[in-house]
Amino acid sequence: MIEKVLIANRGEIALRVIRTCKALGIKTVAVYSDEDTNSMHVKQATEAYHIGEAAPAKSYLNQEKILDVMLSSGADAVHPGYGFLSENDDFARLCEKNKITFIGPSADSMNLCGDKMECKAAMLKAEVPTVPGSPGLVKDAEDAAKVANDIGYPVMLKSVYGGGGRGIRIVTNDKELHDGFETVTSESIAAVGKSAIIVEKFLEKTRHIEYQMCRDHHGNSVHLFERECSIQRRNQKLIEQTPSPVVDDAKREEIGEIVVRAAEAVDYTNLGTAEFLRADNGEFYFIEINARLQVEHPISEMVSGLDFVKLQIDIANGEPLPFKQKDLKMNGYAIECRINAEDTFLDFAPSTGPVPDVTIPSGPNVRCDTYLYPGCTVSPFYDSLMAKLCTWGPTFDESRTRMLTALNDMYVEGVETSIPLYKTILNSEEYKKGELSTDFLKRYGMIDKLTEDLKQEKENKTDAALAAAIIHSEYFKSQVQNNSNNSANWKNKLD
Amino acid sequence: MIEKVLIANRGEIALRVIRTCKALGIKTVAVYSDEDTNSMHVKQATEAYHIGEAAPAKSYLNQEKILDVMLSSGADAVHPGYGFLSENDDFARLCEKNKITFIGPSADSMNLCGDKMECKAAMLKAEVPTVPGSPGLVKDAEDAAKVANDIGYPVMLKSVYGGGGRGIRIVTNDKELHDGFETVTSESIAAVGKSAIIVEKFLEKTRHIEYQMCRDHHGNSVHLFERECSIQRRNQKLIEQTPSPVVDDAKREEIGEIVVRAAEAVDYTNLGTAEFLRADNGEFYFIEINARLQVEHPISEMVSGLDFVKLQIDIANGEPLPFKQKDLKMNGYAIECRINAEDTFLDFAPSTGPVPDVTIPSGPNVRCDTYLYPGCTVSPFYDSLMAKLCTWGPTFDESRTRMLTALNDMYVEGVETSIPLYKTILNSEEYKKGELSTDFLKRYGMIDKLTEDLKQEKENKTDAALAAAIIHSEYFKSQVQNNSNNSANWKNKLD
Amino acid sequence: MTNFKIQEIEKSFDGKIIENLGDNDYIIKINDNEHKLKIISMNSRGIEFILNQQYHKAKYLEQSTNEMNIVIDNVPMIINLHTHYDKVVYKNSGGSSSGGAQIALKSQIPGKVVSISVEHGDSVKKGDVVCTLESMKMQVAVKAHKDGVIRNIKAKEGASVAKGDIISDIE
Amino acid sequence: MTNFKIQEIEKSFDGKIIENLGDNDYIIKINDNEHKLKIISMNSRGIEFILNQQYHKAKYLEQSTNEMNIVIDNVPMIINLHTHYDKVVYKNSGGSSSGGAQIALKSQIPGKVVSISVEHGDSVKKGDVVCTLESMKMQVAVKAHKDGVIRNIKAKEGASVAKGDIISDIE
Repeated sequence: MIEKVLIANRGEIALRVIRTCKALGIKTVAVYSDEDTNSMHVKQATEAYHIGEAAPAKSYLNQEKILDVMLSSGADAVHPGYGFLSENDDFARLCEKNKITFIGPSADSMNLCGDKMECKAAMLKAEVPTVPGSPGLVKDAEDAAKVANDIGYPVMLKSVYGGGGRGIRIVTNDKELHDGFETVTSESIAAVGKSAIIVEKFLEKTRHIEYQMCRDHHGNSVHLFERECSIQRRNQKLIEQTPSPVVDDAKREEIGEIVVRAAEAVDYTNLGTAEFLRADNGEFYFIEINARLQVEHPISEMVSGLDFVKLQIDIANGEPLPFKQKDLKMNGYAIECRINAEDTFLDFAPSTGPVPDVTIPSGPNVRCDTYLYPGCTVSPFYDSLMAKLCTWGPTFDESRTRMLTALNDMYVEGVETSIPLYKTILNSEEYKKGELSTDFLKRYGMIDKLTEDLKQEKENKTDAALAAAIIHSEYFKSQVQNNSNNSANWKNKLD
Repeated sequence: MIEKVLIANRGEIALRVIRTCKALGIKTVAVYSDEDTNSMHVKQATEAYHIGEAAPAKSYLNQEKILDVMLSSGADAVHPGYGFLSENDDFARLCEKNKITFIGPSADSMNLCGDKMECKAAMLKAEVPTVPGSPGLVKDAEDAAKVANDIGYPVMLKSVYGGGGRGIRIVTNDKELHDGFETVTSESIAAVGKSAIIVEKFLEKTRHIEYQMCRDHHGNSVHLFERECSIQRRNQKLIEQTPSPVVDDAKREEIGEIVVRAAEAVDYTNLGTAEFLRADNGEFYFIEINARLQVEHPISEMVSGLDFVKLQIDIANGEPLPFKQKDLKMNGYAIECRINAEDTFLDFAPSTGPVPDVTIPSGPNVRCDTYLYPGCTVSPFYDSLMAKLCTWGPTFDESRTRMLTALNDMYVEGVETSIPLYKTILNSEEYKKGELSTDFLKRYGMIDKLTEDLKQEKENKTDAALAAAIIHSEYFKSQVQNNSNNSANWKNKLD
Repeated sequence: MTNFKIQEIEKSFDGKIIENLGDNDYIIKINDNEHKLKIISMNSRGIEFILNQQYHKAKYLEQSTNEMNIVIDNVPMIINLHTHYDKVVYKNSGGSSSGGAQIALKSQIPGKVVSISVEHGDSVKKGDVVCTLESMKMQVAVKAHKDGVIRNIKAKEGASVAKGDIISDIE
Repeated sequence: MTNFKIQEIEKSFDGKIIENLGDNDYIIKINDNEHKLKIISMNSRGIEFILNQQYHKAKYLEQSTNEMNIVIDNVPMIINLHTHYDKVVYKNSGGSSSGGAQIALKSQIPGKVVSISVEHGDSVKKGDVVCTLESMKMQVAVKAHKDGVIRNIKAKEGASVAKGDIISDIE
């Protein structure tokens, strides 16, 4: 039985894991870089160990150092979160060798999932439909161009070590392909130190729909329903929801059965995600397995009533799943908005720095997983996800309006955020009607709509802003004069 | 259709109503007393109107003033919350007369529910079992003593205008009865300006179990399951949970049918609560109807997935209930702890004053409804409930351990709170086993256990406290010397 | 070297910083044990630190020369301290002030005086109700803290009292 | 009387307090309209107030003599102000500073310089990639803000740049 979990991660996901461990009476060990001394996960864990410099390679990716802490702290298990070492089969193997339970799939299964080509082969064998593309790695840009011309542009260049939108480029002709090949290679090397590229047909007006899958060590497999994650920028998810507006009960069951086959095909254990593209004609194509807990897992928790981190720990302890597929029922509608530190108008460029003040929304059916607190810092060394804002409702529209209320309540001082964009999206007719696709932002001109909305918002706030300015300027005038009753009057108001 | 709701209340319940209205796109009008200028409900509402001095009679109970605001703000409905005017049928009638929708039962039904004797008569007619006692009001202490001697001590003296534990005394002999009669009379007069007393058999080792009931204007009635609220002090609820450990599906249905009869017997519309005592032999006795939204409604929301304020508004709009009894299913386990500003060791005496700092727990399956924020004040003019901390889990034990985690995370600086007591209760074997009764605290010596727990907690924190003290004293030493490198070093740490 | 005593804990402790390792790391010594301490942040109102790999947060609420009122990880504690230079004998301070505490009956809550149950010269027993206050819509009895005779009734019906105000003396 | 202009809004406004009603209540006038204003709390960093029965919260972030950077109800706004004593003509300040802004290409984000795509003397068109930065594990292109010729490349591969640092001039 797991009694002490080291969390090999930082930010909101480290906090997420700590919360469940606390509720289960399991001790937690945090690790932190120089940059994170003041971070919440250090404060919330039972113990905290410093592991190195800010750069991930020197800390959160430093397997030897993390192993040292596992051994010296007496942790009997490790939770990798997402990103960093979560899909590194060498690390999973290192844990296995040291008799430390890795909370996730086996190293072999992870290796198979991570090798996009071998994984695709296993899926074909299990009759899981996949996207047309190169039969394996492409040697170089020339080779990639040949495949691209065979299956027809547009195609996607994908580093098999990428993920989360990094190491991916869509190209529409030979010239773009050559440029893209370079970028993908260098991004992949920057992120994980290596690169290997495959080519796949790029389907237009697709939806990104993924299934949560779950399998124990006794061969019991279930799916925990789908999530639609079509609202993206630069191939990275922004807004997720469950259920998908285009998946009904019959479809859910049909694809769910494929998902269970996929989990079995790679002997997957623990929780994972099978990602699909849904073409505009309704066909589903498997794209990959994310062999870890997903960023957007909270919305599935909301509609299933399950604690996924608890489920992961139970499976890692060798317990059989406490339910069968038929026991599981989706309840209501949930939406997640990823609150990123980025400037929508600068092509979503990162925005970093100190956050002197922050307001976290709360209330019934609102959940905000975040590492933010007043006085914290958004670091340029790690990714831009500051908070995951989730809402639930018995109807889609109730979860949507609750999200709008929560977005209005949320405030992060000091950095640019994606909050204004989400308000525009959630208010749009296209979003309300569920007309989603991975090119949603461009297709429906969301950035222009955002510009208009911001202008309107400023106009609505004109009187209030002027009132604040008038009081402020009169206040400073009275401070300068400093000789009237008026001044004394103001002084009473100072804290 | 309701478009603008005036909330004739303050504190957490005003915020609770505002949240749902926001999510539904309904405008809100807050009212506030001098004492509440800086309160959250003023800040969260669409509009806010000052209505008078701090004393409730001069503001939140001032019907004429509130009516003025309803008319001048153009509110088309009023939500009374709980307490204050929520069960005042004169106010409900005033709203009806002015064509403002009162979100609650009709004035006539409320009058019937509020008249404990007439209500009891209606219940007897509807074959709803009630507690033995005086057939009507008792004239004076003599009369009360006669009834008490008939049905046998101990008996309960109850003001028919009381509620929420006020205006109630349990007496075990004629002398106590005479003293108690005085106290109940004066408390009732202090609270609502009038008093009238009934006598009821006091049942020992009882559980307080109540049912949420719900009835629309088309005669559709359902119950929304039970809550057990046995953990009390001074006859006021401290901890509530649902489901009750002694109510199984069959019992739930059996009593549920009685509850529906009770709602029909008084022609109740909107949401309300039918309160029962459960004797140690398993018998249920109806005690009263609370003709309003209950403090502890969030735990029922958690297990039903319904938003009760939305349901209230829908019913007030004349909509039929969107479900039948058979569509409703309880999901999981929920607990509420009422975080009161009170000193457990001073016989739960109120503790008031400024709150410079506060930490509100959050996270999956944790909900905290509160008016607290750093820098707020707990006023002596209003009641001691500062926050309602609720947790949910798929099992009872998961909701219990989540509550313990949340209680550990919560911090309210400046006032004494009931938090330490709740930790002791939730950790006790009796609570874990569900051995509840309204005399739980005394029966199982919880105050003594709390004393021990607090001592143990201090011992556990000794090293950390000393470390903080050492650093602090060295820091001030270095400040005084103010000439060493050490001092410069400290200065870097100052903000 | 400073000597510390924590209220309600039966031991006394010697404590000091024995080494500054730089980068906000220190070694401190409490009685015979050394501990690693890393300061995360600090100002005059509080400190956050990691002690032996465990995070702690303390708030400094009030302090006098030899008493500190702190909240450590949400647990309030009172620490008495003095340096070894002045060999003061601790007095066992049960009440909050000097001898007068034994005579004066103080209100432990703020509230409005609803009724006074005694008169000057009445004999009362410990626990007898002396007066009744109203606060937060509740009636709360102020009870005699000892046997004795009522003198100098300060409370007045209808008036407000603050926490710590004297209701009457009991001699 | 002070004259105000809000960035991105095409109007200018006159505003002043016309009456102090006491108890933190005021009457203010914006252009021709009077408004009731109640101050709930105020200090040099911000204000909470009720304007015509609606609560608002403003933070004062930065201010100079004639520009205020405020956040009103979570909406950031920049307000230019001057009194009627000095009749200054507003300059339409599109960029953040004076004439130099038209030449200097500045980084709009902090990051590490991964590669520089141009050399001194190269001709570029508006939108051409000048250099690539890495931040938060992403590669972000810094693009030419105008057509012109590259001069004075300040960025160095492998070095870090702050937001607002000059990458190069484009003349």
